[in-house]
Amino acid sequence: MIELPNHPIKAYGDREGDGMVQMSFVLRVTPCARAREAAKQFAEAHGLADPLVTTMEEAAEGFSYFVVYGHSKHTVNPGQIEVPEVTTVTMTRDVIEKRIKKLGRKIVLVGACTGSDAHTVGIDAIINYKGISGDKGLESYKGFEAYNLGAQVENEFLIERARAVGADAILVSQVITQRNCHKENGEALIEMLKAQGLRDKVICLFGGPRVDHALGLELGFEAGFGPGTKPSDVASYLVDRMCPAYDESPDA
Amino acid sequence: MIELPNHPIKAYGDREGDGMVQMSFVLRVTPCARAREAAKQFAEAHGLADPLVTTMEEAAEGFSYFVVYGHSKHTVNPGQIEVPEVTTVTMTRDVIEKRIKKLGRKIVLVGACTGSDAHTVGIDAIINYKGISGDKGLESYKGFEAYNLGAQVENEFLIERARAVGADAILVSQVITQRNCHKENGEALIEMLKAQGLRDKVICLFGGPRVDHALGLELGFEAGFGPGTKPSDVASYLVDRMCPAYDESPDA
Amino acid sequence: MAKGMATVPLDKAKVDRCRELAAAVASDVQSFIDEHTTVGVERTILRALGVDGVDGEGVSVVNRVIDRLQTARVLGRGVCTFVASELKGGAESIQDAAERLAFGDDVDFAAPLSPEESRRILAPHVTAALARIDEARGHREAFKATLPRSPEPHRYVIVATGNIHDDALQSKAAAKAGADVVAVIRATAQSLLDFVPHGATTEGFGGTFATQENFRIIRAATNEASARYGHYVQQTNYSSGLCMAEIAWMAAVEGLDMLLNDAMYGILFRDINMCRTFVDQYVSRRFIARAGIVINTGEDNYLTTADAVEKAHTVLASQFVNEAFALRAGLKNEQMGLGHAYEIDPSIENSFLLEIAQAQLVRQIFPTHPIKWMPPTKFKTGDIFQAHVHDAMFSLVGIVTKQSIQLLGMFSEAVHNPMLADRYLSLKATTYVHNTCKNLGDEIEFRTGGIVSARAELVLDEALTMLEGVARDGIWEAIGRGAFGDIKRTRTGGKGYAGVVRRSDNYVNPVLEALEA
Amino acid sequence: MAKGMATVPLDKAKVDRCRELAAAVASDVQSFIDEHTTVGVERTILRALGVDGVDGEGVSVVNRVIDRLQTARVLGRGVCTFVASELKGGAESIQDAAERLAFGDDVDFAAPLSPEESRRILAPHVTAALARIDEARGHREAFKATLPRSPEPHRYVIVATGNIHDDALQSKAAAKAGADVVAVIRATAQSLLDFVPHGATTEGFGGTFATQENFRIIRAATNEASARYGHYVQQTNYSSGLCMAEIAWMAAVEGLDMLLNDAMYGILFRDINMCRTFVDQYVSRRFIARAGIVINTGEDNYLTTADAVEKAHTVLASQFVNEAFALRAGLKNEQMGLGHAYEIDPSIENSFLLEIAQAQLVRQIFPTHPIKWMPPTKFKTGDIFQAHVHDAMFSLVGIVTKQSIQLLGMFSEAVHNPMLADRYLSLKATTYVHNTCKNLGDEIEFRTGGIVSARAELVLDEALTMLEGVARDGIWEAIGRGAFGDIKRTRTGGKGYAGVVRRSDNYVNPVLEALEA
Ligand code: B12
Ligand code: B12
Ligand SMILES: Cc1ncc(COP(=O)(O)O)c(C=O)c1O
Ligand SMILES: Cc1ncc(COP(=O)(O)O)c(C=O)c1O
Repeated sequence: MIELPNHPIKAYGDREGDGMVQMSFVLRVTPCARAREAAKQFAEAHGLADPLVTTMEEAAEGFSYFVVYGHSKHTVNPGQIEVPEVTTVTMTRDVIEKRIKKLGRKIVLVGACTGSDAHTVGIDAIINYKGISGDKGLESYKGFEAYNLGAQVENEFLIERARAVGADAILVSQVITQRNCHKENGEALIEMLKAQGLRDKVICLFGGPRVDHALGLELGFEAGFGPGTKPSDVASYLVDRMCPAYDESPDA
Repeated sequence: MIELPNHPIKAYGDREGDGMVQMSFVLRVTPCARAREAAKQFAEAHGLADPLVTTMEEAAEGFSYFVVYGHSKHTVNPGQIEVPEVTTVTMTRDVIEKRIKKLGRKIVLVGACTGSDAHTVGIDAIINYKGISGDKGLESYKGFEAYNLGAQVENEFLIERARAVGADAILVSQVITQRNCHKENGEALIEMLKAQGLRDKVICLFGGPRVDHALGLELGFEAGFGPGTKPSDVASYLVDRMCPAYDESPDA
Repeated sequence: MAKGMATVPLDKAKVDRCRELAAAVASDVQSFIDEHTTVGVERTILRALGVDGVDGEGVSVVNRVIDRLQTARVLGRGVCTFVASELKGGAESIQDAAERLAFGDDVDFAAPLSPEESRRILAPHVTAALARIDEARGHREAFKATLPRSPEPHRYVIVATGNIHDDALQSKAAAKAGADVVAVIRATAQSLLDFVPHGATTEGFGGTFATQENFRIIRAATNEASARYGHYVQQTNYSSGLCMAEIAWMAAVEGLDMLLNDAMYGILFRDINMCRTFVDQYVSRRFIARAGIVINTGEDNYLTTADAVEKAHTVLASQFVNEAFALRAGLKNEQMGLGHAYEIDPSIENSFLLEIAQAQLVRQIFPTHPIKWMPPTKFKTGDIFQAHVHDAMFSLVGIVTKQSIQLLGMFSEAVHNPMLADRYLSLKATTYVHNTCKNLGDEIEFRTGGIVSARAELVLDEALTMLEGVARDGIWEAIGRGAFGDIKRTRTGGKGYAGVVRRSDNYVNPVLEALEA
Repeated sequence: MAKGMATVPLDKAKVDRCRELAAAVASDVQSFIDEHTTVGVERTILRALGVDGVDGEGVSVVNRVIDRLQTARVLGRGVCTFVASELKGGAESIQDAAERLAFGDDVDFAAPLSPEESRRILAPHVTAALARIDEARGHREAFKATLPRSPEPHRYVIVATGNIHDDALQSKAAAKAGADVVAVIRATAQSLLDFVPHGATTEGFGGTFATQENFRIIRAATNEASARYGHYVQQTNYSSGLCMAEIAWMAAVEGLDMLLNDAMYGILFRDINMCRTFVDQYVSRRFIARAGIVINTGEDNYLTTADAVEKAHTVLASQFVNEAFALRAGLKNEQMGLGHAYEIDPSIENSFLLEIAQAQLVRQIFPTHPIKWMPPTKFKTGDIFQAHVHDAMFSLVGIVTKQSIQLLGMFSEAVHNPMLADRYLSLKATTYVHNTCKNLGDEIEFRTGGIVSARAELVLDEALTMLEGVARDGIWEAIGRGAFGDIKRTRTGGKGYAGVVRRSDNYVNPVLEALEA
């Protein structure tokens, strides 16, 4: 685990403890000396000492845009923070294939971008052969049998397909997050699986640009994957959960 | 006076009351899930609800740079803010000249960028013939006799010159503000003038990019002028204070 | 295209060949189009004739009518004949006729009128329908003529609060900050709705519903801003999805200037059935043509799913196809805002040169088209500072290669729909880049045999090869194998297929006929 | 200069004429220089011979010595003869000799030694002095050779916390983020101090004091970072102000790579006396030449006080003058980082074209000089987002016109000295622009007769006219009438004039002689 300071720290501008932070915001005021002062007081309300309003411009009639720098009095103690993290160490393709071989069958999975979300690039990157940044997708492994259902897939349909192919895992991608619709979609799937008595039979993975492991857990998934996830990360996670341990000896 | 809302307002993202603000800062943490959470909590400490950490990058070994958006719970009431403002309405060259004529003599002034500050562009813009953005400097008026002493002028020397030329006004520019050296330099001048019994005999104007009227007053000057000041603003201010009122009738 | 600008070498014969191939592709599809109608098309015709309003459950009358005819399996004759029949049967007005068709107990689904008779009965209404469009166009053009035209590239921004009244405010703000075009982005899933919502709306995910009332509200706001800030601000919306034709008509009568409208976008990016889309796009474009609206095609989207270096030629090939379809729907070159985008991975060495090459190539191939230049989106991250610079480089290509319409990049692209300040800063930065580099494109030449020239030649060659394949297999097949945007669709798959109806022999549609005349 | 790059037309005859005129100007001043010394020069010689340390009040021994000689009005003979005399009189070492001169009760100000004898006595010490410089240079170059060279433009950033230990941290951070050059900005008023502070310092307004110990600390940090991140990071400081020669020596022995050093900056921007500056710059450059250090001249500053469009030619004229002075001090072209800047009002239409013209012109006129390209500063406001874009356009000119060294713009320019994040983001954006446009300069040509070409021709013409005036009147006069940066200075005005001393007939300075050999 990466070591983080275990004491309250301030923001770092260019000297330890200077607490420098930058803010920008719009207030419904026309630019003038009082508007500038309002911005200053607004910044102070956030805990910024000696805020410097570096710009005040009329972004629209009756609205001013401000940039402020100030010395934040706030601290945070990173050492005291605990957040769930996926701990599986990503394995090589070779190890992944070998471990699935030990399982004696392919790992079957279905994936989709659900609800009204049409952003497939993320789930495609994980599942499709092409992969992302040179890391080939799950389709490229001999050990995986992967079904990518694409975009705008309803939870019902997703479960139906999962059942039909006998999926070991369901991969859900959610990109649109407005008013937390991604959370609702995700939770609904889990509820539906539970209602159908399927929850224990599949591993559920949640992913998307605003997703992290904590959110995945919160919504009832086994794991959550965020920006920068590689197919090999997901492959390793599944292998780690499903396949017998891998014996390092050459002829294992 | 520009009308500002006279009730507590929140920041405006794209809907009334959404309170959206943007922050950026550096924390002494290596990027990881806990570091991201630390940034989130740090933002929350400032009063941001649901902060979204949109970027976390390793800006240096052991330091992460963050951008955060969040809904600030803070408000400010612009209508309740009072700040001193220079109220002189800027006059035309014609009016300025005519009113000085009424005074019966030229207005004499000395200006300088004082202390170790070498930023003359601002004071030059006000005094020198060339002016700024098409607004010619005080030297360009028949009614002013202006002496620009330039950069790095010691307060003693400035006062000495003011006395020598019988100045009506002293114009001080301060651009460097590190550790408030501008305030110290400004205050010191006023003290020195007082000590020499000269304070009442001259109008003292303070100016610079971090100066406003309030600061000018705070330091004991008659007025403070900030970014965007034009020579005609300064001319008008001096005329307004020193010259008999101007009779609008054509042959006044 | 301005004289004296930097050019890339262009083999005119190859360009001509591409156009020929695209024409063949479009002609093939046109014969399908001419034999079909859709629920969307028929609803549009009803609206054009003057039908409006919703029932007690908030369902549009036009939907009620068409659904009923569809259920009765008589839609293949076209709604017009039924309307005419009701009028003949005593309906007081078109609206009354439609309401009878929607809710009446005694609708005669056998519809005894001949096409000729239907045409005759509807003739004055068809005239009125067209007059309404022409009048809206006239008003718009007259007002526009009173204001100075902004220099190109036109700066195009989106507003998307979900609330039309907030959108109106944002739109005025954008106008003040220099926007030449304001688009109201639609709510996330509207394109999949097989009806157009009604009235002013104040809630929507990721955008605001396209409704006729919303069009009115935002148009009024933009006109107000145009007058106030002294430059004409164009208003834009989306003629796309299952209701593309209806929205085209709404835009036509509400005086919009532009519409996102693409012959294939719905198929590829919304998984809308291709038969449906091809028919709908045709009819939508007939209205668009009449209204003098500029379309914006969606080729930029390809580069969000496919690689922008490898698949650059698919954008060009698709532009030829979109052009061919548009021509068949009566659009003028000056109405074709063909889309393309700055979407190459910014970490690629000399990627800027490839972007310039593509933009310049498109500019030269479509010299009189109001080309639409789209910003980087895919490689934007939450580092808003870096994103702002990324957009600046994009703007630079826009001015150097003299793009006509530039959708402004937003530094918050990877974060949220643009907020007031984001748009303001984007307009400010873009205006700076366009102004500081105003004549840069006239100043430089690209070295023969250089990276830019070679890239332009390669892309054209690849587009030609691709179009040969598409023409050979037909577009249905080509889409089937993922030729565009790496996305595969089947002829009978996708949403809205049930709404496609084969025209019967006595199909009649005097509105469309008039538009086609 | 790389082959095949875009060029502006260049009249070689005019360029040659400019060089001739600048040479005449420099020669005129050189005769003055050769007849004078200064307190700064003599302190430098003492340091070079090995004198170090401060007295109980923290005053440097070298200052004590020189002040004493100056008070005794014997400095015109040069400090060397007095040192030699002390050595002859029993001093155990150079340091001992200096301390006797500084604090001794029985200094013989009559200094009976002949120049020849002084030279003879000091000969081994002079050899050691030069060896020390050569050794530092050797070390630096050897280490540098172990690491890959970064592509040009080199990315140059400043650190300026005031605390050398924080600077070291920032410097490593910059190296990790890709910086090729790190400069430690000096405390605000150091250039006006007639002494160099001693030891490590942790407080300073607007920058960190240039002290020998600070140089050591930061050089070690940068070397560590170079090794760690696998690319050589150059270290820079300021040989400027009243102690320019002493700092040049310190940099030479502490292995710095570059120095801000200009023949006229102190005169114009620090109101340092011109006689003093001319003499000091010459001696400083003799050390710089020997150490293989690259200078950065300060013509960029002109455009902060004068208008960048109207006075562009003054930058070019001054570059010719700086070059002429540098040649006279033994510098090679490869050591002359002539400065210029992107300072045109960004609201001016086509200002980017003017910037390109100037940068390209300078590049072509000084093809083998490591030209230093300075960022916009004057028109930066506190709108950090806009400032970041402004800097991106500046970086673009840097890569297109193949500048050698690029000082990175900072979006916080109008706000504060750069912080960690500011520098990181600037490096990120610059790296993006340089990489995405890597070969753009090789790809384009400027149209004959276009805005860029015409501008380049105009600027050269104006520079030539200006140099004719300067050569006619002499530089003293020219500065007197505000030829450079719109700033007027008089020959005997300004700071440090009292420290200028006419060399007596028996002046002796074997260190300088050795450097000149
Ligand atoms: C490409 C794109 C589109 C394309 C999508 C094409 C397609 N077939 O996917 C098109 C043009 C069609 C599109 C349309 C729209 N989009 Co869009 N789009 C984007 C864009 C530019 C990039 C997204 C992307 O492809 N990222 C690259 C992939 C690789 O990253 P990723 O999704 O994060 O995936 C990685 C990880 O998260 C993870 N992962 C993701 N899913 C999963 C699942 C599992 C199981 C696992 C293990 C891992 C995993 O692994 C992946 C690889 O590392 C973003 C802006 C941006 N730069 O982020 C906007 C964005 C996502 N879009 C947005 C919006 C609003 C829309 C529209 C609604 C706009 C409108 N009103 O018309 C429409 C409608 C779409 C709809 N209904 O879904 C918003 C969303 C705002 C929000 N947070 O809610 C964004 C942020 C843009 C914005 N600022 O407004 N869009
Ligand atoms: C130009 C400039 C220089 C030039 C100055 C040349 C000259 N002769 O003036 C040079 C290159 C020499 C220079 C040097 C330095 N500079 Co400087 N410089 C700037 C720069 C780029 C622009 C300032 C400027 O000219 N603005 C334009 C004028 C017109 O605006 P203004 O001063 O605000 O004036 C207007 C109003 O304020 C008002 N006004 C001003 N004075 C007065 C007076 C009166 C009486 C009235 C009525 C009105 C008035 O009217 C004016 C017209 O509207 C700023 C960055 C920036 N973009 O702001 C940095 C900046 C001011 N410099 C800075 C620094 C640190 C330095 C150095 C110390 C750096 C170093 N360590 O070497 C040196 C040393 C200078 C010294 N000792 O003073 C910092 C100051 C930080 C701070 N707030 O303390 C800045 C902000 C840059 C930065 N980010 O680090 N600099
Ligand atoms: C042609 C076209 N239609 C529509 C859209 C918008 O998507 P939606 O389908 O949500 O309206 C786009 C997006 O860029 C587009 O290019
Ligand atoms: C040649 C030169 N010396 C010095 C400086 C810095 O100023 P100071 O005089 O404070 O060292 C500059 C600033 O750009 C410069 O160009």
